[in-house]
Amino acid sequence: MRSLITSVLLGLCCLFGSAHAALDPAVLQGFASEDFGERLAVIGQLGQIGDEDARRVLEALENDSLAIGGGKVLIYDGEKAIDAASGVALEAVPEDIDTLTVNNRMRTAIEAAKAGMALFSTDPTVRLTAATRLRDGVDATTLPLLEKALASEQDAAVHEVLTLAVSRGNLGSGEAAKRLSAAIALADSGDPSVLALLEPRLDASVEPDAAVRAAVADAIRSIERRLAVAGAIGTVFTGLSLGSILLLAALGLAITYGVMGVINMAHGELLMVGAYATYVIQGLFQKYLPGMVDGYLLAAIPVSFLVAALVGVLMERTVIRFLYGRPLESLLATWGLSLVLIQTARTLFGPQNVQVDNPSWMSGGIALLGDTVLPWNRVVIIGFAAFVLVLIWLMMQKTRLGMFVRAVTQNRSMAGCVGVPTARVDTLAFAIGAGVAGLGGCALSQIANVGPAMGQGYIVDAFMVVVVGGVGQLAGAVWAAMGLGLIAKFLEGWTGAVVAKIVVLVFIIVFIQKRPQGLFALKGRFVES
Amino acid sequence: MLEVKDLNQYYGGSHILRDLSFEVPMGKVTTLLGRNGVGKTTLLKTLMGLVPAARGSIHFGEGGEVQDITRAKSFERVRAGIGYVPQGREIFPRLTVEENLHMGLASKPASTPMPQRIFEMFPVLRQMLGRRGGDLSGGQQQQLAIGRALAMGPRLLILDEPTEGIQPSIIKDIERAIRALAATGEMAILLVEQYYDFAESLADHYLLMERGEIIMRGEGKDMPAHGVREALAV
Amino acid sequence: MSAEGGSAKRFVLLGTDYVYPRTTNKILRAFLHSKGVKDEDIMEEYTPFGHSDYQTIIANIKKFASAGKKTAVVSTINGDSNVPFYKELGNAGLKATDVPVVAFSVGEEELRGVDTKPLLGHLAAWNYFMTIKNPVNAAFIKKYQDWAKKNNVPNADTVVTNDPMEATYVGIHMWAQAVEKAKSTDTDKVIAAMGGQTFKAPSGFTLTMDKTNHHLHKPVYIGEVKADGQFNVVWKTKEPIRAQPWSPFIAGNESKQGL
Amino acid sequence: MRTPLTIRFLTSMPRKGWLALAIFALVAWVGVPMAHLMLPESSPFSVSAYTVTLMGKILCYAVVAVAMDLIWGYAGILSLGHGLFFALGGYGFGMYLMRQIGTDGSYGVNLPDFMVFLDWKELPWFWVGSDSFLWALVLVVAVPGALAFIFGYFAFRSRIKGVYFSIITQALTYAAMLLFFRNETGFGGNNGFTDFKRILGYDITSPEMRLTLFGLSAALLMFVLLLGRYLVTSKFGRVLAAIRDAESRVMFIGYQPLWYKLFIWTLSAVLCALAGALYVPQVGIINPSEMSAANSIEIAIWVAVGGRGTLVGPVIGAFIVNLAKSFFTVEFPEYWLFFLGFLFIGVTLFLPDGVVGLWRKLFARKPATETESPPPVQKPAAVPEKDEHLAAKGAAA
Amino acid sequence: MNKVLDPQGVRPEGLNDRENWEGPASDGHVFRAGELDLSHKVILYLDDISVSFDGFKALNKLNLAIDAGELRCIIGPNGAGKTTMMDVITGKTRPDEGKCFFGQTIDLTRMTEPEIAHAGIGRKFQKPTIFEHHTAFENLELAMKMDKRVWKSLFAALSDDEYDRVSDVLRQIRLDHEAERPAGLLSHGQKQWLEIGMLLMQEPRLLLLDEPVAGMTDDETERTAELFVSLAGKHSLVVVEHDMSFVEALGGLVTVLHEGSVLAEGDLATVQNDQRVIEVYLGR
Repeated sequence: MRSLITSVLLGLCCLFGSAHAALDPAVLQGFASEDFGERLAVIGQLGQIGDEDARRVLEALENDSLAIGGGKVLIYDGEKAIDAASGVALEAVPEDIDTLTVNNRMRTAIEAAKAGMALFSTDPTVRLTAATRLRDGVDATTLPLLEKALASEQDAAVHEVLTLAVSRGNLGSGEAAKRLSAAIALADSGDPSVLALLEPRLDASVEPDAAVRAAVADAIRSIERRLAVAGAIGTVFTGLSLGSILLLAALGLAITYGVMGVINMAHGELLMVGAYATYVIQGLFQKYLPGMVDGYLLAAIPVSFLVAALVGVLMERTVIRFLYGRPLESLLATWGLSLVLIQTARTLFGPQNVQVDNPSWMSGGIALLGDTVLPWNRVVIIGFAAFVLVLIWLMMQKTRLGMFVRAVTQNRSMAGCVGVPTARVDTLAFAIGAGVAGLGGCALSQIANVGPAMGQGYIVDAFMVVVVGGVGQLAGAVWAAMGLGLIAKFLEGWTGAVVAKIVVLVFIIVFIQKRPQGLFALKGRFVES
Repeated sequence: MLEVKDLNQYYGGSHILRDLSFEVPMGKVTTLLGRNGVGKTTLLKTLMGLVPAARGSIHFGEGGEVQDITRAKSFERVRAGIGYVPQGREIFPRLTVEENLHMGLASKPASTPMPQRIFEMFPVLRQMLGRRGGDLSGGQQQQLAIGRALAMGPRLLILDEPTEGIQPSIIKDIERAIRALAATGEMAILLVEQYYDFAESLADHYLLMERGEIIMRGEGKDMPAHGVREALAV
Repeated sequence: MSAEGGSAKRFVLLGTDYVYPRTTNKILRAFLHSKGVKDEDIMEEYTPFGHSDYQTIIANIKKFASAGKKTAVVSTINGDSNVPFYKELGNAGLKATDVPVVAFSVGEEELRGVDTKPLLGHLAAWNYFMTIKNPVNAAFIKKYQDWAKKNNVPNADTVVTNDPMEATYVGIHMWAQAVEKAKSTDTDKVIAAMGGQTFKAPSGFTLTMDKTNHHLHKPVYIGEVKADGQFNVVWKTKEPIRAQPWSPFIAGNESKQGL
Repeated sequence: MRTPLTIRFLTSMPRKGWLALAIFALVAWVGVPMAHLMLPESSPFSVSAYTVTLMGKILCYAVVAVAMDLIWGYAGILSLGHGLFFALGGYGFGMYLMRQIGTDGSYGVNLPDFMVFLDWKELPWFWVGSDSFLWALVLVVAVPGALAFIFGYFAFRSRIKGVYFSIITQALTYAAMLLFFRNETGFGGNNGFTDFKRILGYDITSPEMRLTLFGLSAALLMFVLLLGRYLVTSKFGRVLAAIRDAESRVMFIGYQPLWYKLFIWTLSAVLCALAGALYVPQVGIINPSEMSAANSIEIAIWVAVGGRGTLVGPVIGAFIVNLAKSFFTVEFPEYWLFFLGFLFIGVTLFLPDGVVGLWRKLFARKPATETESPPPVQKPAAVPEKDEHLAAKGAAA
Repeated sequence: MNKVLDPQGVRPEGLNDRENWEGPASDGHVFRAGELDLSHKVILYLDDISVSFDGFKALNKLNLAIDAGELRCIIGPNGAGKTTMMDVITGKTRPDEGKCFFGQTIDLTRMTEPEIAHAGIGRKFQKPTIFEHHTAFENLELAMKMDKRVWKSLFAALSDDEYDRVSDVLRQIRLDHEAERPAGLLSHGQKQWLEIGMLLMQEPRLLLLDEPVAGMTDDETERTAELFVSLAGKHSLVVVEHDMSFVEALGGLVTVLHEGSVLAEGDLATVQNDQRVIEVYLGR
């Protein structure tokens, strides 16, 4: 494999700057072979040719649109066919057309070929991607190309990547000075694979020069330190991410249970309602606004809130309002509601999970040092959790309805006696809680399964967060969610996921024994009554 | 303004209110006196719709716009114009003083301004606007409770033992406030008390309750003559 | 391990914690040992049913893979957990070209609930794929799609066939043949008639039931995930292979190879 | 009141009750075995193996329901963790059943199959002695009992009650389920125990064994009912009801509610475990899904349907719900969840005292005497008194 | 047996700080829970008790000593800390600081409610708390002084003596005709009496009574006063009450609480003439 890339790049080196020729159809004929080796050779040749025609063919191959038909290699998009060699459209699509299969090995070769070409692109971002791509596979033979690129490189970021790439190559150089400067340069790397290159060089039989050995040791220490920092950041991030998911799952409950005192076992199903609402909106966008599919999620946010809130209103009006003050009964009745909701979802959408896609702007991630990647969907969800939190805070603290809700919570009959329609406020408050759960569901649809029983998986966690945080305390819920998320993730690092979860649950049980009121207990006389 | 007819109420098998009938006229202070446990608070709870009336009727209003509120919900009664200062104040402990006062406007549109009269009456409330209701002293809470009831400009103000557990200086303030409110002539006031001197000094009319019945009634100025103090003292 | 398969030298055996993944990985580990792979190059990890937070595991895989040798993941993750797993995999930037994942229990049906973009190029091993081109399969797919439409199965227009369905289809037909041969539905008689039954299956081969162990001789396909949730067959056996209920790679099974 | 214990026990139940019990015993121990063994299948009175097993299973459920009622109906503590104790009892006896398989498993080794595929060479320490029937019985009682005792001690000592208690029992059960799902835990992971062959050397699938297990289930139910009867009519029962109604008063007159709650809680757990131990050989499998939250909550609905705070109610409820489940899951599987869901809602809204309460209301000649079966605390008020809402929250907080 | 350490796990200073104790240091007395030492005539001693909720000082360095056999009335406006004081004595609330001793040796701040009840302190709540689903007889039976452990309750049967004792108290509180009615159906006044009866069944050394005559008829109030007066001497009583005529009828020492500490103490007349008391309470 490595030798393949090498040959591609060497070819490129020789050809660089020479006049470019049209593609020879004979070169492409290799694709018709059943033998993957021959196909790989063609890719290599195309890389050496390195012109626009070659690039077009490689891209077609990558996109599954290169085909063999009528004895020719064609670019075929399902409707019309273009001769791959000449770029001329065929009048008729041959009958026996068959798309070429690409496997991972070929994909790797294509990428290498393209990266080689891109190393001398005019666009610095393209060069950066190419340099990054080539960095990991560098060896003595690819070195000259990279050195050449490095020499002419102006862009600082690309320069840095190329320096690291060249240094990796130079590590095996015969000149001690080159090795030394390479080792020093590599100290700036955050790539764990560099460690694998450096470590053997600590051995005197491999690395005779003591100065180089010392530099290598320094480099290893520096890289390890950097990796440790990146690893810690990564763990904290995953903890926060899990915490924000717990928080989103629990925030609705923090209102319905925490503020209103309703034991809503159907809370998980309100999450599910929000997730299915997101799914439906996605479907509508795909059908009617295919050009704006990436924006479906923004539209789904208010819709999932409203749909879940509506379901909440129905629940409150038909069942829950008759059970205020009877927590154990409301526990059982809402469990019944949850079963009804699950079966309803099953009837409407089928028992299987449905597909909710991340919009493209939520795919991928921010690459930190080394292996640590902060995936966009997680970053977005952490942000979204903060957004929902602020939303609730504003709703509860800054609106009249929020003030009524708090007043009703503190003294229901007196709220009625100053003119608050308490029954309506109950309904609205429950609707808000349900709507917030819907928002949670919308967020969860982006990282987890959407199916009829999805809510069941969150109910225990949601209650744990609210109870640990302290009933009636939004701030408590935030601390509890983040704390539990971080604890779970740090534990998972050395106990595995299941044991971590069990330990967290046991921890919660013990914690509640110690502090039955949760982290943020309400203190004072009015709690007693 | 308020007309109560043949009101009956039961609680856990015992007859608490027996055929109560009385009126609270506009612009006057009507005091209802009686010892602990004669049913005063139950009466007020029935008037506010916190417990449903077993029998009898409650009418509210003047002239052509008298409405039957016997079955109305609490908030509907407030909307009709009844302000209520309950026994034990019952302010919202975790709401700020300002929010507590705004709760008094719950029956009005959101844009209704806070009447400044409240702060003139009880200047301490203005200083305390940002404090939590629960952190106020008993006397301050009582003033807050009255302020809250006055916020929406009630046509009938019901006060349940506003002097209970309050220091004398504040009692004076409250007395002054009630007198001033009555003097405007825009408001009927029903004052429920056990504290005789306070009741006597304010009463235009008085009602004396015993075992769920009104056993004596008359003009406020006749209270000493009718021996109301003695009836309360036992 | 071959150049074709990506020349993987390190392996992550990732599964849901139940019998099938445990047994599979036990055999796999023994097999890898036989190919000279050391224990330190094998990472075995299990998650509970319904596990949905793969952040830590994927970080661990990346760390494991960054040690310089080409790494592949063999996934026996079951059911619902696959969606979060693949989503996380894609978002963490692990592409099939870097760390290919071979799944043993992800088929066309599972991919219906998944956004396949991040999965392109990952692999699955089955005895049948819907994309296999032959008349028997075309008829099989058509029959199922017609049935789904007629019976108002939710999302009937997008139903897919998969390996377990094909297996059931084959099984029922073989049973019917055996019943005809035995001229009885009596269990013992049908069992006796089962061995040696053959059936032209949608997988493109005529399958035979082994006379001794009553397992089917089946072809093996390896497919790559395509953007439409179907599989591109990238490797297949030349002919059906005999099932071995007792893995030859596990010590102690030597005497059972004839079974 | 001043009568000796035995007499008190006998008079604790009206004559009609003893009669009903005798009839039940006769049917279970004589009627069903004869109908199963002697009558030909064609006879309309024949009882099929399926029916015997189904009834045996529901009898076990009924025991669980009564145990749940002792803690919920009489002490006001709603446990969402009784599925755990039931399952632990089942696992305890299941270990014995696994060992009885001997070398008949698919690997032909004297180790349970799941240990073989995990590459375990010998039994882990906690399996030591599990081949002894008596030790299995000890495990069935001791493990759930000890767990309930320790958990209950800390929970009740911290004065955790009401919904809080329900939620942490649910967390406990959930944690246990996750633990048992793990293969490393050593109880067969997701698959649990199955493929049982025999008990005390006798074939587990024989009609005689089936009837024996059925008869034992009936006996256990009768024992539990009698024990329950004794408890709720004793002074202990009165203290328990007093704790349910006004715990602080009970403390101020010098009772330590902790030990009372702990006693009934542990007893209830042990009874559940016994039911679980009888259940497992009858259905032939035990796996961690028995510990799922849904199972434990379903137990509560059996009690609620029948009528809590009565002893016969839970039995009736267990039969109604489980027969309905058998019917629905066969005839209309897609409607089972709707039925169960609406049952949960309907019973809590319209039948707070369950079927027994309904019966009493419809056919009451005299009002139920309070001492016999104190009604549950939280009766629905005729007027929804929403102030309680706050009080309840305060109590929960 | 089931002793729960106080949350701080710190021994209250009182144990090491005996020289500050009123009267001579009693070296002979070893700390023995459950044994009431009245060698200094003081049955209840509160020393600098402070309790605060969320910044609000419910009790502020409260000092109080009740003699054995004394009948003491506590008055004070709402929020003065009367109920909190009772909570501290009965173990429901732990004081932030201060000492609370029953007799010379029993440290109440380290005991649970049932232990305190066993030590000999009975409490009546402001709102009558009785077991509404039990009969009046059963209410008294449950309250009776006896071994209250689980095992005994399982096999408990009333002896003739015990039966008579319940009957006696039923007569004393005039509920002998209502013995078999569920207590929930009794009138308010009867419930108050039943709760007092339960207290008597406990045979406590010290009775804490929070507004015992609230909601009673005059007749009932009068009889209650008679009962309390008759109990004094044998028992010690602490009565919290607003009804001044009732306080007058009891005739003991009166302590006025205000903002969590003692404002005045003395007989009713002295207290009534105290200027500060008039200011905060009577002269409102």
